[in-house]
Amino acid sequence: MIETVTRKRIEILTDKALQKHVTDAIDRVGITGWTILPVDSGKGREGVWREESVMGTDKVFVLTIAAEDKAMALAEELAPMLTDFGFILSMWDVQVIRGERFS
Amino acid sequence: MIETVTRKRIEILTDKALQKHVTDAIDRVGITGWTILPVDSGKGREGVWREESVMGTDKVFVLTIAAEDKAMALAEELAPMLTDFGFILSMWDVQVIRGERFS
Amino acid sequence: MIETVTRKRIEILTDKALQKHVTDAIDRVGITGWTILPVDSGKGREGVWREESVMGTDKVFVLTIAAEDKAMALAEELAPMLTDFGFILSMWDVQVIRGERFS
Amino acid sequence: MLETAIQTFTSPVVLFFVLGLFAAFVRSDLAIPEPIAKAMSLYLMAAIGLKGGVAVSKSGIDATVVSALGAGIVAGFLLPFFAYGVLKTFGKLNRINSGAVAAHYGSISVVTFVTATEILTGQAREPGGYMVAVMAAMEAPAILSGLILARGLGSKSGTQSTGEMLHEVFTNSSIMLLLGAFVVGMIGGEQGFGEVSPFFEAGFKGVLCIFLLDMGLIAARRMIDARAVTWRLGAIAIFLPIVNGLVGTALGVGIGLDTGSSAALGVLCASASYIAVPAAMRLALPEADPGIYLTMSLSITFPFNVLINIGVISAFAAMLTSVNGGIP
Amino acid sequence: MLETAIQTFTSPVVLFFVLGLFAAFVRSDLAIPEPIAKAMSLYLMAAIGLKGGVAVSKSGIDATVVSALGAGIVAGFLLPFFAYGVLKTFGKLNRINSGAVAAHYGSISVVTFVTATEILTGQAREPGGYMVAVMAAMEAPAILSGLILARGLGSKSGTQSTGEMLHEVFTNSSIMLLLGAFVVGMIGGEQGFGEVSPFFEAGFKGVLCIFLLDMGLIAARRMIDARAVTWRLGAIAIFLPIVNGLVGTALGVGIGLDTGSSAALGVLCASASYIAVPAAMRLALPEADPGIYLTMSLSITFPFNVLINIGVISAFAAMLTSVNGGIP
Amino acid sequence: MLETAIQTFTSPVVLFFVLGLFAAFVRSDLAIPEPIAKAMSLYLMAAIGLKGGVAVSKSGIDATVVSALGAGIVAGFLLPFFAYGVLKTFGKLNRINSGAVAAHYGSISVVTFVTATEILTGQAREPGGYMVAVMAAMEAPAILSGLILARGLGSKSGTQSTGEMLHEVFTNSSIMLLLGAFVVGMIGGEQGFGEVSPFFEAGFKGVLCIFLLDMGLIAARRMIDARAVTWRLGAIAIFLPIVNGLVGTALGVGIGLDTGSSAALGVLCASASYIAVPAAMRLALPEADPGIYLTMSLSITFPFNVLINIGVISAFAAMLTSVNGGIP
Ligand SMILES: Nc1ncnc2c1ncn2[C@@H]1O[C@H](COP(=O)(O)O)[C@@H](O)[C@H]1O
Ligand SMILES: Nc1ncnc2c1ncn2[C@@H]1O[C@H](COP(=O)(O)O)[C@@H](O)[C@H]1O
Ligand SMILES: Nc1ncnc2c1ncn2[C@@H]1O[C@H](COP(=O)(O)O)[C@@H](O)[C@H]1O
Ligand code: NA
Ligand code: NA
Ligand code: NA
Repeated sequence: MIETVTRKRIEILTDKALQKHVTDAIDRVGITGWTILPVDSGKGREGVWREESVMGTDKVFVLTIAAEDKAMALAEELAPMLTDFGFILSMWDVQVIRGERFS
Repeated sequence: MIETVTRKRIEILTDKALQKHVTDAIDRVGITGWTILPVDSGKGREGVWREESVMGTDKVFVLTIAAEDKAMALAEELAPMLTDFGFILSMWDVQVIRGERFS
Repeated sequence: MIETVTRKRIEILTDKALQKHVTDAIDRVGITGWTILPVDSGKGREGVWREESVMGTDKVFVLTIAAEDKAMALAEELAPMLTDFGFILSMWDVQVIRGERFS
Repeated sequence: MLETAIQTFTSPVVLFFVLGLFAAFVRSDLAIPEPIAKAMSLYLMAAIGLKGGVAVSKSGIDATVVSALGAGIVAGFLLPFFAYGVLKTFGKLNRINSGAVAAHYGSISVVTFVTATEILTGQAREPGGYMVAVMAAMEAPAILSGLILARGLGSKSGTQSTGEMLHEVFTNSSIMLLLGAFVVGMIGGEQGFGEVSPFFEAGFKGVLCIFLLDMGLIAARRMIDARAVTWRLGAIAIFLPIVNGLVGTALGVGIGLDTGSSAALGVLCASASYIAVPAAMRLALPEADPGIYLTMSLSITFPFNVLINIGVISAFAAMLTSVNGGIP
Repeated sequence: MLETAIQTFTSPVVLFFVLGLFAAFVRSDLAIPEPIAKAMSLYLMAAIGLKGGVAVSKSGIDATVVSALGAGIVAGFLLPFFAYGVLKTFGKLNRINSGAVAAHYGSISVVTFVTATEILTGQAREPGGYMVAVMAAMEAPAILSGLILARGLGSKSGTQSTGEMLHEVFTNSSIMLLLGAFVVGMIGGEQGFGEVSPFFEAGFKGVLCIFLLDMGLIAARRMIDARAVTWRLGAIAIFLPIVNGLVGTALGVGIGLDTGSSAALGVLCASASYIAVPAAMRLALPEADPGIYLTMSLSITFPFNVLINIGVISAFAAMLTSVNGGIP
Repeated sequence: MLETAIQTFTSPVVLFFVLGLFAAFVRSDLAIPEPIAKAMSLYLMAAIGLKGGVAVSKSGIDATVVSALGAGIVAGFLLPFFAYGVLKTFGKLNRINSGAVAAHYGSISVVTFVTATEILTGQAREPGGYMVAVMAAMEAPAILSGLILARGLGSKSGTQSTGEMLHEVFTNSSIMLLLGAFVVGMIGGEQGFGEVSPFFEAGFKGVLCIFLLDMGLIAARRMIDARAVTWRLGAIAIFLPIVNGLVGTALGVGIGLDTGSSAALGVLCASASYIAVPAAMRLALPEADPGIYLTMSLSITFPFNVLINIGVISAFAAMLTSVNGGIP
């Protein structure tokens, strides 16, 4: 049977305008890749947002898979922005194939 | 090291036209936020769908993070719609930072 | 309380042009459904990609929920493509309602 | 008849539709991005709404307009009963599915109407501007009939109360934009329209070409994937538009509409909704199978209407009005 | 005055805006797909940039242009100080929010400007082409004032250094395209523009209609969800555009601009940014509440300007210039 | 020569391309939404297909057309062999990458062709309508050559059989729409085209401006991120379009094409694909590095052709035909 290894998957919901700050942090802690997914709309403490791309206040999902230590380092790195800008970060264990790509 | 707490992450695949029913249910059980992601196409028992936004029969992903009890309450709340409309609901444990936001 | 069962959730990041190869593999191993999510951009060993839909080199997320054995069969089936084309595959356990739909 | 067919098949609008069908059948990956397709459909709604409103601002609302509106509403309400009978007996569908499909055939397809308008105008039989209002009025009644047929009178449908459902129907994006633009056209009139006509008029036919290309792709792809549709249902999807088309045209001539407007009423009756009604049925009759109603209306009836039936209806309208010694 | 109001309310551009407001208030699901809305805003930027550039390529840059630019920059820089005072005292906002909101009212709204240009042109008071350059120049200064007011001089703001922030402001997509197209227009001139005018000129008003439809939807939906905005803030969102509009118009007449250009300067002062400044504030003042500044500028001031204030400013400009015995 | 350069650099189409390059280099966040970019590329395909088809419907298919088609196919097939040699020796690429890059340079870039057509038409050297068919015919042959070079004859490539790959090439969305619209244009002819020309003709240049703006952004951003491209490869990405351009132009003059069509054939040979071929290579030669072939064709050759080489080729074609005493 095919071999899998366990990695952390981290997803961060952030302002599109701040996307580069997040991916820079990912690069900084030495994670080798990330993927951006589009987001439509949402609701949080600050109410509903939607259709905000005209106003440049829309959001994206940043997703990255990494070894546990790097994942924790990333969480640490992003913690201040989470507080300032109301990002959402969640992470969990996943099995991946060819784990060496996500060291 | 930064402190994380465990929450449930729930993802519901639903018709765009029924999105409001789902988010209303989320509000009703007292979960404070949700996020909508776009979906391209899919296949299920009813065959393939795609490019249906012109016909208003397209789908979206609703994603919400909450404490376990509220998550279960939401599943309970949505169960009848799952059966009627063929929604997909899956949930799993995630670690989050600033857990008080997802009570 | 509502009853949930455990299934595997598998997410595959693939070239849009190869999407059909992946969904064919899903069909082949007998999984009954899948859903495609759009992706914006990303970074990996081959550098940053973005705005590539004009060039036909953009990517998508394929997501499918299945019983563990079928999930492993799918991973096995996709392994060669993972190596050739640099797909990303991750999977984890989720709870679902009406588990018979994801056998 | 033959001449009509040739005119139909050399019109770029129809040719692009055929191209879409062809591309899907040879499994090309050609696809119009979804937001663009959606935008084109909004554009078409706004443009025909505006044009209709400007036309009515000039002609005013007279007895013809009122009787056309009345005829359309009555036809929209009654046609599903006939369709239901055929679907239940010959088509062997259950009650829910029969009601759902019947609602589609009583309601209208905007794109079929627009394509017909183009073809009729090319034959010097342009329908009156008020037919846009008739079209809007015909969107909803069939939904009510379909629900009554599927569920019986007064029953609660799906997750929605009837009030919610009516709200949904009258505020759905197509109707909103169509009627809204109609009112804008009525208020702004010829002069206001002049300012925006390069966008809404000059571009219209080109956008319609690309939109029909997309509809061709979607219709054919759905056809290829279709499983739920039997040969009986396929036959009904050809039979209903013929019958409804003839009935509608005769009705139009009967109440004294000109040739083009009668043909347009025929086309409205012949066409089957694949935008507003599927969305409504999905909510109100979730047990009904979209694989049936979408495939029938979109993949069979729609191409049949565009490629053949519009020409037939136009010829029939011409025949009837000339027999009538009536308005050309 | 009344005539102006009627002209305003029979213009399709304004009617589509009202349709958008209406559709949102009756909770229609009408929505313009986001990529289309974004594309329309880029199109409008490119089109007005080009047009302004071509105009300046003909007229050249003279003393009037330079003084209009100077007046715009000074007004953009100073207006926030007045706004800040009102917001802090009467509005009861804290320092951060007062600064953030003030920045919005000192900066400009491109769509308000474009709508005003359409309305003014309809009244034979077309503003000079150089007003596009003035508009571009007024985008940034208020951001600086707002930050100084919110944070004091020299403080580091948010996650960004001042250098980063200035870079952000000057390279943000709207400014880039507006100024870029302006330069393209200047280089290409009348002849180059001729080739592309069917796209950028003939289509302009129609695109503006659909864009305002969308802005109406967005403004009204935000209004419906609004919670953070008190009646005091609502009143300020009406009061500031009136005052700023009169000040700006008087300033324009004072430095010798023609009626249309004076009114345009008034509209620029009266308008509140809801594109460039919110994005900048989100980064530079993350503690400020977007619920306040977006609702005020987008859901109150913007509709007020489009529906009422542009007409008032135009009339005021006409009055002042005729008193002045000046240019019509 | 100089005059040509000035003409090139005051054309709005080219100026918008330069604006895109500039905006990316100053790291502006300017971006055209992806669905819009995709839609514009489909629009351009449909428009040039239609136009070519209408032109051929008038002129008919004569010996010139046939020999131009033949010349294009032969050139498309043979040019990769020369390119391969240069890439493998001077460029130091391995066999797979050399074959993949060679395929790009043998195939064509639609946007380069369209831009050239605009520039040539501005110089009163409009290419014949049949050159669109030549362009379509030149898309695929180089893919075959590239695969033969990379893998040897008869080998199975990537995950696909050769049959699958040919199907992919002939049904890919660009080719489908280009050829489909060509056929629509041939059937519909002048008259059918008249109806849709406001959309497909009047808007063409404006859409091309915005599309080139986007291509400028994409090309420059890829250049900024580029890592895999050495100075040797950079030099080849300039050298190949010069040589191929001269060869193609001479070939055109040799088989008796007019100046504009000869130049167009030169541009087709000079241009490198960055749409159809990258997609095909990704599937057929997954080991080849997209960082190399996309950066070379899109970020170096494409701007070089648009900004400089088209002008050179046009002048060269004019020279050759005047020497030849031939058709202007
Ligand atoms: N519990 C939650 N689950 C999922 N998404 C959330 C949740 N809370 C907030 N969000 C998302 O995060 C965005 C910002 O949240 P906030 O800062 O609380 O307004 C919201 O607009 C949602 O898109
Ligand atoms: N096993 C599955 N994994 C992921 N998505 C699924 C699965 N089954 C169904 N879906 C999605 O749910 C939609 C509706 O499913 P159904 O009601 O079975 O037709 C499909 O079109 C897919 O997008
Ligand atoms: N560690 C990672 N986490 C998330 N996405 C990744 C990761 N590595 C690669 N990717 C995605 O996979 C794509 C291809 O990766 P690669 O083949 O390494 O260039 C990238 O462009 C990213 O979108
Ligand atoms: Na009907
Ligand atoms: Na202002
Ligand atoms: Na070439």
